[in-house]
Amino acid sequence: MATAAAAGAHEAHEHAHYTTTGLNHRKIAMWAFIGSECMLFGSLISTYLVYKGRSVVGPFPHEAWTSPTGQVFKPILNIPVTSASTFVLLMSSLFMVLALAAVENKGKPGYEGLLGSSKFWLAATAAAGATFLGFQAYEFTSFVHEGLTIKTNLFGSSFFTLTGFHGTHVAVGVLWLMTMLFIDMKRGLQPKDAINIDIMALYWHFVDVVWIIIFALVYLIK
Amino acid sequence: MASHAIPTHASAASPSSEQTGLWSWLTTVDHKRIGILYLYTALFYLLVGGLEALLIRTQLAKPNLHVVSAETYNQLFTMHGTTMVFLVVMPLSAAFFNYLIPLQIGARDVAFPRLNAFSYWVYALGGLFITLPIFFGLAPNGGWFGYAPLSGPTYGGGFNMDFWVLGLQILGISSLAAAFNFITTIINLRAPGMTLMRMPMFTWMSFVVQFLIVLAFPVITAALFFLQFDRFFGTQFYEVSAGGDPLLWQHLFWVFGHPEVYILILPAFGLVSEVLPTHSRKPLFGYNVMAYSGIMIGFLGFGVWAHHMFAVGMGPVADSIFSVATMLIGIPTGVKIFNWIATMYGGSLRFPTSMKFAIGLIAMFTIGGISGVMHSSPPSDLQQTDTYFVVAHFHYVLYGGAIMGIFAGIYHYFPKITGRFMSEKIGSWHFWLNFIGLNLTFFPMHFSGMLGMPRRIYTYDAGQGWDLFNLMSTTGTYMLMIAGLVFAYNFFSSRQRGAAAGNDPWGAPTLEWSIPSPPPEYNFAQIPEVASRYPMWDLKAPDRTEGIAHSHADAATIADAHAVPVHEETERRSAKELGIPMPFPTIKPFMVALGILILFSGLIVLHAGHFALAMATMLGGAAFMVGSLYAWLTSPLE
Amino acid sequence: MLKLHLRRFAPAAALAVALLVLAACGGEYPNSTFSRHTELNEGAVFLWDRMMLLGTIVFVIVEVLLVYTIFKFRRREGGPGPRQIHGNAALEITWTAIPALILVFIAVPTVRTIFENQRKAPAEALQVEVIGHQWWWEFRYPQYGIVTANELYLPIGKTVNFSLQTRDVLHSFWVPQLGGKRDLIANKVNHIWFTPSASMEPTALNGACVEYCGASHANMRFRTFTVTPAEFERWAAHQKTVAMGSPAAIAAAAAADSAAKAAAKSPVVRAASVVPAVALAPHTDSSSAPEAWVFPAEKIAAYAWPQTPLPATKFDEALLASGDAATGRALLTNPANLGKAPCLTCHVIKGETNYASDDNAKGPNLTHVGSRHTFGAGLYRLDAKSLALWIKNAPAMKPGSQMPTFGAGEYNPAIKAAVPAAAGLDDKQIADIVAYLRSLK
Amino acid sequence: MSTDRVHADHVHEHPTWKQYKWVALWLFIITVAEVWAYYIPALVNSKAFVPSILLMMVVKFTIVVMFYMHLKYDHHLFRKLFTGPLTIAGITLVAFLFLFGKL
Ligand code: HEA
Ligand code: HEA
Ligand code: HEC
Ligand code: CUA
Ligand SMILES: [Cu+2]
Repeated sequence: MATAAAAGAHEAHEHAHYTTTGLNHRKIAMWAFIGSECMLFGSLISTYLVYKGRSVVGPFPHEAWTSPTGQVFKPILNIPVTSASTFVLLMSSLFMVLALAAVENKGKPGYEGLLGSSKFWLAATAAAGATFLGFQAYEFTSFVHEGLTIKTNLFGSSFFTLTGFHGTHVAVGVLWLMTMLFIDMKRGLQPKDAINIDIMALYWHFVDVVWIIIFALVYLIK
Repeated sequence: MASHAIPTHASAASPSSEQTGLWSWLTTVDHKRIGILYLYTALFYLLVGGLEALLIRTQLAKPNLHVVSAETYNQLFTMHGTTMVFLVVMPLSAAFFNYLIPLQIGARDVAFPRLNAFSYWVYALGGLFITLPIFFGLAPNGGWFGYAPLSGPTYGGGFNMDFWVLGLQILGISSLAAAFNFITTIINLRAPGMTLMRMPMFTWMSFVVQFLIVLAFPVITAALFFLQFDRFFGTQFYEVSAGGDPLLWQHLFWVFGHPEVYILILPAFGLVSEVLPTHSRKPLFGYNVMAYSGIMIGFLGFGVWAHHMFAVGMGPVADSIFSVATMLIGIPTGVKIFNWIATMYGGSLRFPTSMKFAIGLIAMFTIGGISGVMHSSPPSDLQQTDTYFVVAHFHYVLYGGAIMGIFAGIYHYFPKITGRFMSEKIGSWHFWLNFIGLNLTFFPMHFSGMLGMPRRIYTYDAGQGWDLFNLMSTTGTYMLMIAGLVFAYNFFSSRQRGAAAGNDPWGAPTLEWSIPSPPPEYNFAQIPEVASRYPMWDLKAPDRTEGIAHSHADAATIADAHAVPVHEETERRSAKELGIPMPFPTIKPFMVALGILILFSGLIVLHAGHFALAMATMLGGAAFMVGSLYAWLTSPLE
Repeated sequence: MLKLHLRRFAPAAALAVALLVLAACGGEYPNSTFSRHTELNEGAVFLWDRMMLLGTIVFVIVEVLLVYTIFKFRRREGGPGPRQIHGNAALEITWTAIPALILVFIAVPTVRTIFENQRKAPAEALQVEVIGHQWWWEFRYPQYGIVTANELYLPIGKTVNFSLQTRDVLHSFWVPQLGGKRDLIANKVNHIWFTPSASMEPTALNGACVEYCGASHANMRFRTFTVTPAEFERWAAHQKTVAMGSPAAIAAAAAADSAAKAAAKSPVVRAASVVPAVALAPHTDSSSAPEAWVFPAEKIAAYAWPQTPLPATKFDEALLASGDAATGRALLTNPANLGKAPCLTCHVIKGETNYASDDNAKGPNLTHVGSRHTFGAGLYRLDAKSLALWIKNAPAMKPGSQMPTFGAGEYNPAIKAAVPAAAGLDDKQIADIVAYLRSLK
Repeated sequence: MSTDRVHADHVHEHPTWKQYKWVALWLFIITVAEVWAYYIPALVNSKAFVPSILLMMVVKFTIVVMFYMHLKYDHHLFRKLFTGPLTIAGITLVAFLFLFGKL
């Protein structure tokens, strides 16, 4: 699906052509895509919640558990680390809007210097996204060390699938950001390019919004 | 397929050389040619699905027959259902979306022409992926709704269901990509003056369908991912021993599955809503209500899925809610039926084949709808579910509804697509054979079902009181096969020798009839400015549209689009002469689709146990896909 | 154009005719869902009748309007042009409101019936556990300590509460004449209950699995015998003992002790607990032994006798007459023969040394297999020849069957090769086993 | 091809820098509150915990969508394209929780 959405880029020939609403083709398609993603993540989250508490063996998210060998393990979710990564992702959304503003207002007063530079904010957003992915990689590996893999139990299967899908979305977003950054460095993004950043920003914020839900439903609620 | 050349007689300008030949079809981004590709491919699969049905029915002609083995039979009905739903009816609808939507809304193309080609190629390759295994006895065998755990690794360990899981995943990509495309097209490429409430009814119903796809397919995508991970990566989603719940699969599947049945029927409803007014010489009765009822059907369609699960023991509260919600859908659907009849009432009716099929849909769909309502009452449905009564219900709505509607559409639009008429005489034969055959096949199934015959059985015992009904059904199927062959003959011979049709052979009201048949690549030399729902009747039969609101688009919009009042375009000049920029043909969408296919095939290799080869295939496929995608995205459209 | 007229109405006419036929000779339709044998089905039939009536009215109205319109408004040369009407609010409201009203008349009794059917079963109901296996049925009567397969006995006039489970994939339990079906779902226990009406004749009914469950889904059938309560008690009393007249029973007769007798009589024995059945005493003393009552074969109507054709598997039928039950028993029960005849690793025969328990047995309980009328999940008549062919090569008789091939030289699909002559059973041995199985009355 | 039509979506006014930062601050504060709540055992064990987490989640969600995705300022069409599916997804999720006995 990500392919489908990405395929929209450069696809439309709205530049020279009449459109009914005056809106950008790709922006409409992106919103439709986001609507579709609501159902995808809705299904993934539903599954996670339905299976919550139904695993036959540990580890569990919020409960301590005893392995067959008698070892006692603590609940597996690491709230402090995830809070930090949540914070990073939230801030990336701020960087993203600032990048958009910088492109839209390129050359206008108040948009000079580093804080008015779209390159800086694009890079910052991508870096925040990558940091989030780093946190996720850390989380996944430590879970595996504690004995939770995607095969262990229903919790493992639904947790890794849900957060893995989200992580994949972030990764696609980071690639997209870096592509835009690359273009910006090569030829400099102008206000007329803002629509491209706008569309990318929609995607990015949506991925952030999904995390807001996952963080609350998966990590915080016991 | 390559042999399909646009007939040259219809116009002075013959298609330029780059428009023929295999390569031109592989690289085309013209929505009309893509529509034609969809049409041919889906008709081919109709034949395949029909042959599967024929084998099924031959096996069931008499008790205790042994034409095919149990295992083959199970593959046959699974593939029959899967083929008919995903490779026949949806793509036939897509053929019409592609061909008609831009023409009906006065656009030169869809919003994303290359994405459009991509959708087709994903469908074509995905169709092969899921169909070819039948020649090796490896076709999917878990039923078209693939209930876990039978479809999971523990009880369905062979390759069979691999092809199903992956195949549906591939086909989902195609449908979703197309849906985003058409949503954008309909929102954003309507000609000046064409408000939403002036769109032709087919476009309206298609619009609703795109939303159903956008909302329903992600759900099955998730469900299939779980199954796919279970099968290939050892997750436990549907693993019974790990506490997995088979009902999760069922709920997810039917959250998709029920909207899916409206995805199948609404385009047919749309086509019929084009045919009836044309041949009644009267506008569609209750246009607004027709549009809103389509939206209602789509919306309610998301709240009834569990009526497929009345036997699983959901408890009385859930049973009641889903039962009543299901019944509600009868209301907007009934509204459509009555409005169609009212459209004809008082009209001046003509009965070309398309009209016969459209009327046939009204008559037959009603039967299927009523048996649907009978299913919606759980205590009664418990005696019907998983029997031939259900099989009767859904073939009346699918064959008597969707397929009949699509045939109506084919006969109606054949002149537009090819510039020639189909033979009415043979068409009449086709209709009557079809009509009788359909009732002979499916009506007796009501009886065999209520008399206790379960579905999905490859054989049954003598003396159960089912013999006569089964023999009738089988006889009817042979009749349907003959009808199908009559149609095929009509189709191909008319394409070669049919009488020439002009712009507007039927006296129809909408924009697609204002341009030559077949339409030039750019569709409209000048974008028409629309002042009412029935622009062509405004032009040619103004008395028919008197009572309908007319208004004009604002001058700025018209200027934007260089729009001119609706007129018939008879001249045929090339896009270059007219200075209309056309998108370049490109192979890249095909290559991306191919990359996806290779990527998914890697999983089959993985299941076969060749880890290194599997990784190589998947990485290779992914690299090929991403590379082609970047090439596509960085090359200019036109 | 008359032909068009007729054809439109053909379905309606066919429906009417067929319904008449149905009413006239119910006997021809042994699996009809329109019977009124249980309160469960009363409700279903009531709803059906109402929907049939309303549905027919809707159908007739639609089709009459349609046909009338087609004929009335055909295009005529020189006729008046169409009257241009584009809509009518009153009409739209009418044809929204009337169907809505009709649906109220369906919805209200539907909801009422749903809640009625899904009440808790009365506490005194007969409990039956239905356990689905690929592809056969296990029936347990926990109140009696009975475990049996593929043949279900129900007392007339008594409420039966079924609890439904599966050991593998999903199945669905259905006796069309007695009422609606209920699915067997992994990790879930489902329930359905009904009362075969007191006015019902003792009779044999067909049942089937109606959820697709793999290769032999079509072959997962069963028989239900509705019997009088007295007959049921006799059947049950016998079923919970070991088989009468079998070599095992005769051998054990001498060792019978009264303590065991008491155990056998205690009415509530969990099915699982009867596995080490050696503790159970056989009843040889005719005064206290329950009579071996089963549903009489001559009362079973033709439709309930399976007619599945036998496969072409060769068998020396002459041997069947001379099969020796005691030899057959030795083959099954002597641990030395486990390699050749591992029957008791998958089947339980009460009174013998079993290697499986009722809870993990892969195949049907065979304690009283000789007293059954059919086997293989209702697929074959239980006679010597069919049984012999079955033991020789079950997968050839039932696609995918989990019961392996035992006949020497027979092709075994599970290992994709023929059973080696030395490892397999020859026809003589099979004949002996058949004799033993048939003695397990 | 008048440009003001083609770029109609841009004539809508956007939130300003200042607003963006306020929004970020609010998001940060709510997130802190969420995590804080998680560490108050008395709250976690009370009935109010789940609703309060859900409430904070919804507020954050709305803020991001309204301001960062500027749905508040953009064409009404986008709002429909988003809220429609979101509603259906929400209803479906709740229905699932009900059907699987979680509600
Ligand atoms: C094109 C596809 C299509 C359509 C349009 C429908 C339409 C409907 N379907 Fe059907 N259905 C299927 C395809 C379709 N179905 C398939 C494929 C299956 C089986 C899946 C499987 O198991 O493999 C199925 C199964 C199915 C079931 C599950 C049965 C079971 O397995 O036990 C149910 C249960 O409620 C049901 C109900 C309905 C209802 C109420 C409608 C309604 O939308 C019908 C509404 C129409 C009318 C009612 C007629 C016109 C109305 C009037 C003239 C007004 C007056 C009428 C009244 C007041 C009654 N359908
Ligand atoms: C749109 C969907 C659709 C259509 C059109 C059909 C069409 C037919 N179906 Fe089927 N069917 C399903 C969808 C459909 N079906 C589904 C979803 C199932 C459930 C599967 C499952 O349980 O998993 C099913 C199951 C099903 C069963 C039950 C199997 C079982 O439970 O064991 C049976 C049995 O009779 C059957 C029969 C038929 C018959 C005789 C036709 C006939 O109408 C077919 C007639 C058509 C032809 C004979 C082809 C004619 C040829 C042409 C028109 C060629 C034209 C070509 C060119 C111009 C190139 N179908
Ligand atoms: C691997 C397990 C297994 C072994 C070993 C096995 N069986 Fe079976 N048996 C089954 C299964 C499973 C069935 C049910 C098959 C079906 O109906 O699909 C069955 C069914 C039967 C039936 C029919 C019972 C009924 O009421 O339907 C008989 C009789 C039978 N077996 C006899 C034997 C004999 C005799 C042997 C030894 C020679 C034997 N079985 C060995 C698994 C086994
Ligand atoms: Cu068991 Cu079908
Ligand atoms: Cu449905």
